[in-house]
Amino acid sequence: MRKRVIFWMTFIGGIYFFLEFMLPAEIWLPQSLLTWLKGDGTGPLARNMLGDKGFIFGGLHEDISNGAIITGVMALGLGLINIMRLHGVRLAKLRKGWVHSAGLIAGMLITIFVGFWHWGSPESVTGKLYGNIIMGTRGLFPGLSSAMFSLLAFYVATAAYRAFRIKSGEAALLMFSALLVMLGQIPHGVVFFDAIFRHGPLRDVSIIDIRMWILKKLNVGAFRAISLGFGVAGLAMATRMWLSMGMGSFFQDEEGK
Amino acid sequence: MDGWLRAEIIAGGIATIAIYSFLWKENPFYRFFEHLFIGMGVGIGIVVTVRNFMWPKGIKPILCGAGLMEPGPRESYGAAYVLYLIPLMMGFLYYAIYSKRYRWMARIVIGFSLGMGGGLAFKGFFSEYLPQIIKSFKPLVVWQAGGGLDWMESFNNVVLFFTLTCVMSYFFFSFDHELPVIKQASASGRWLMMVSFGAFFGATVMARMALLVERLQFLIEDWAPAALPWLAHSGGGGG
Amino acid sequence: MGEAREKEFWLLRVDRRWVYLAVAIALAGPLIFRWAMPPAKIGTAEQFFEVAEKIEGGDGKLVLIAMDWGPGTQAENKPQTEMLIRHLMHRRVKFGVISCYVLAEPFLLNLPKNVAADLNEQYEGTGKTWEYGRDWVNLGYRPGWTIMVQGLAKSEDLHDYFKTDANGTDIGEIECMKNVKTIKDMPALGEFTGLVGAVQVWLQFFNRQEHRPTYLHGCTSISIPEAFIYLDSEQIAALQEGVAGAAYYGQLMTEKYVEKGLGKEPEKASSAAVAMTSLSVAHFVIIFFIAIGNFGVLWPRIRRRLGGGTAS
Amino acid sequence: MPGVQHASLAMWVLAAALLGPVFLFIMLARRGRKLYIRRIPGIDAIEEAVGRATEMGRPVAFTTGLSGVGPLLFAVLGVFGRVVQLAARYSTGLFVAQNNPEVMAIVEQVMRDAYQAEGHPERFDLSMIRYLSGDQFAYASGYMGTVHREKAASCLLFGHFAAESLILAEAGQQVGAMQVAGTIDSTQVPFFLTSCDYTIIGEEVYAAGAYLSRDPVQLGSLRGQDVGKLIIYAIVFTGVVIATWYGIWGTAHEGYDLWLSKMLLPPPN
Repeated sequence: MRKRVIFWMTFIGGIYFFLEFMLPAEIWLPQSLLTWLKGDGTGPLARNMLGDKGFIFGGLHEDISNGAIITGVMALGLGLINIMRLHGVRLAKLRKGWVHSAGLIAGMLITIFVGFWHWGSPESVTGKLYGNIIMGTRGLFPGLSSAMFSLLAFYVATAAYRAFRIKSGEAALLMFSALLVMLGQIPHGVVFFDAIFRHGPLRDVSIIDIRMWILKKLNVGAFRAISLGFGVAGLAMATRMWLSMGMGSFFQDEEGK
Repeated sequence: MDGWLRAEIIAGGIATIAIYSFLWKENPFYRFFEHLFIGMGVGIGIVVTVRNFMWPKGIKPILCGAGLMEPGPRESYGAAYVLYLIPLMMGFLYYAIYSKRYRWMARIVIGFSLGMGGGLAFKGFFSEYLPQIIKSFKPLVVWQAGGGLDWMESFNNVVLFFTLTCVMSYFFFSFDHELPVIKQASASGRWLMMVSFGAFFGATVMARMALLVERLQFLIEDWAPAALPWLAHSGGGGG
Repeated sequence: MGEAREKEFWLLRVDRRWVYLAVAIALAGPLIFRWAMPPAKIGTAEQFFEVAEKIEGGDGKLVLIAMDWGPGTQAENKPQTEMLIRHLMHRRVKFGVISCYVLAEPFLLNLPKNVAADLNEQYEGTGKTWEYGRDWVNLGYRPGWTIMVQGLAKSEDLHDYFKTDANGTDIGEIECMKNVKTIKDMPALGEFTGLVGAVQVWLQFFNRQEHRPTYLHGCTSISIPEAFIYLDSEQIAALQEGVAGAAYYGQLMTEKYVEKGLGKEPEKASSAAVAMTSLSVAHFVIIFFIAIGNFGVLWPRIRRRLGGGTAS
Repeated sequence: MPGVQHASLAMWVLAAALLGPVFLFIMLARRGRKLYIRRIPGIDAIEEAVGRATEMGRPVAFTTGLSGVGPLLFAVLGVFGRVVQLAARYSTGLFVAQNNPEVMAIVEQVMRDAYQAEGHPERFDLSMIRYLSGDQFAYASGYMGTVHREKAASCLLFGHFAAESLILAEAGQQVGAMQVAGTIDSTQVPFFLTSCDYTIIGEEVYAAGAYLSRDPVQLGSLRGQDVGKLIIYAIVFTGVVIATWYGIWGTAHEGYDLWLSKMLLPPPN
């Protein structure tokens, strides 16, 4: 029984979005029926779901998508609960690291408080706290985000140093193409390359062209092939998900026990 | 400088330095800001979702639809918007996972969202991959406008087709790769992928470095004068 | 893994912190000391300069500059935008800044203002001045992407479409907007972005059958390959490639516009040239470490060859 | 080229052609037909990674990255299920970094079920699941800190990743963890290749679940997908042949100009 309920809910979850795409924009109906259905043209059906030629299946698409998002958004509280269970308990029992847990919970509660208090009046103190200190372009949150993001500048360097070594064919290929591209994107790399290959068969070739060729031509083929592969796999997986096929491992219920 | 702006810059700078302190090693200063960051991230997620979505697109339509609230100017909500209570109530089922007895009910909403993911994938597949398939229809022989073979363009198209073939053959799992043709094609496919990945790595280096330049510019040009004014005074004596 | 590393040649196990330090010095050094290498020649930047040089200004004409970038890509997009703004100000071509990206708001306000302040200082005493309203207008952040751009292109009365500038002043009261009524009064569009799909929106919708503005585009280094597709098909007339393009563009402008002996000469190297120097040095640092690593791999083999099998 | 709004007749046919073989082979596999699957380097390493953590008495870090609820998550859960199973069996420490509450709910279900099925429900602890906010970089900072503090012995990164990929992978690298990553984001693969011991690329992630579980449904589906890819390849091949034919005769037609393209994606009327 439970299994059947879950199966049907899963099916219902998918059927609308499946049909909305697979059916034509307007499903043809005879004009007489259409006129009769429309009536005086002010009813909700006539306004949203009946076109000039027929029935518009996706007439309420925006509202239905909205509803679906509402369900998903409701899960936000799960995150809150997870955090309170982990950090709230640590703080309450003063376990190791409680100071940090306190910081986390304070950061969260303060953000929520100033985010809602005086909502819509950015000149108030809470508005300033939210709009400047926390969310201002040079404030805490963007600062933390940009700083985290920019750590990548250091990490690409260590990753390149560690991995780009002529130890295997693959590593060597990675290295050579990365080097070509890197030299091709800094002006002084271009000068450097031209100076080395002033004579010989490569004298008419610019490294800029080589870089563009790799990025525009070679990459396109490889990336496209990869994505076509997982595209097909994704479609198959999606269908199985929708029809609850082979989901045994995730929905072996406590029911049987 | 306005006091709030100055506070904003000082706070942002300290946060930046805290993150960079991790480069030396994991330390309490970093750890504090890491936790603060997560806390603010959760808080902002809730504030933004409620302010930009849940209230205007969910709660407000329900309240207006039920006649409990006056809609704003240029807004109108029919009584049908009360139906949004259904997804709202369904969302509450997520919280059933915290009850031993009703835990199974959470699977209803989880199943619903899995099913939705499945249904949406059809549009995703065709709108994303069909154009890619069509863009691959390139002639292997291209003539120049005035006659004569366009070597470069033909070569490019041959490379594209060859790469596509080899890399796709690498991703066949249930066929025996011992067949010499397939074996060589899939091996070349792997090599071609490595060239592409290396190139992409190289291409991102500039963008990543630019991010750090931005942060350093902020620290040097905005933060240092705001947080350490005496530095600016002693340094900029001439101006 | 850890045990294996112990035996590795020291060039193969340089501590990661040294690498970090080298990157930090390479990037921060030029920024702190405002050190700039002479920018290398870039073909597209020259083209950009020439296209910008030919934009017709004059009364009733307004160049639109779309700044669709925020803090995330400002290191590259900001110098690019700044160069075009500087160029237009030198040429006295009036322009408006606008953005579809909410995080661009502070830059819309400050970037033209700072350039104007810089120029005013540079030309102090010569009688040349630049001011808001007369030389440029801030049209602010406008949400809606496609819808906004489409509406802008179709509008028959831009005063009615915009209503006010970013400060809330009525558009009709702004001097440089006075005779600008439709998209036909906009000879060119400068679009700067690091966002995926932004330039496509402007390319597709910012035109009319009877009028296609000249498109100038500035992209971040990571999206150069895509941008070239539009340059090759002549959908865009000019392209600034990342910060490198801006640096060379700045050089061209200094050659043409900084009048020697007139007013105060700019003391500082352009911020684009400085940033580009940082980035170039950092690239060489990475290449240097890759070289070290490979030397570490090859050295034992070389030594074995030279020393005739003494190495274990 | 027009955008794709609604399915055309060709798309119905294509969908049937792609999914038909999947259903067919699932049916055959259920009836007991043996299906071959080639060795995928890296997948064996997943079990090795859990073993290593068990020996060292340090935890395994698993993350689903930025994946939302969708087919990819489902594929990743195939791997995750196996990891949890082993961790439950050998009482290996485990922490799962999360950034999407909906995914977290599903992950929790899978974990509970796996511990239950292994007969050790008491070993499951809710604090194994760490919600690190929905913000990309806050999540990355939390992951980075946690991996360092808990000295993870193995890090398994599976799912959808964006720019934070290298931050996550370097964190594991810094504590000397054994790392296996799997993602369909081609743009992030290079970073995993440079920082992880094994990288599972693109569709291999979808195959991983089938490979680990040997579940007939998944194996059948995999075989069916291969046939689907052959069909896609055949279409591309035909398109190239037609375009080349036009090319040889000097009438340039390619991409959306071909009648084949118009058939697949009809112009809006």
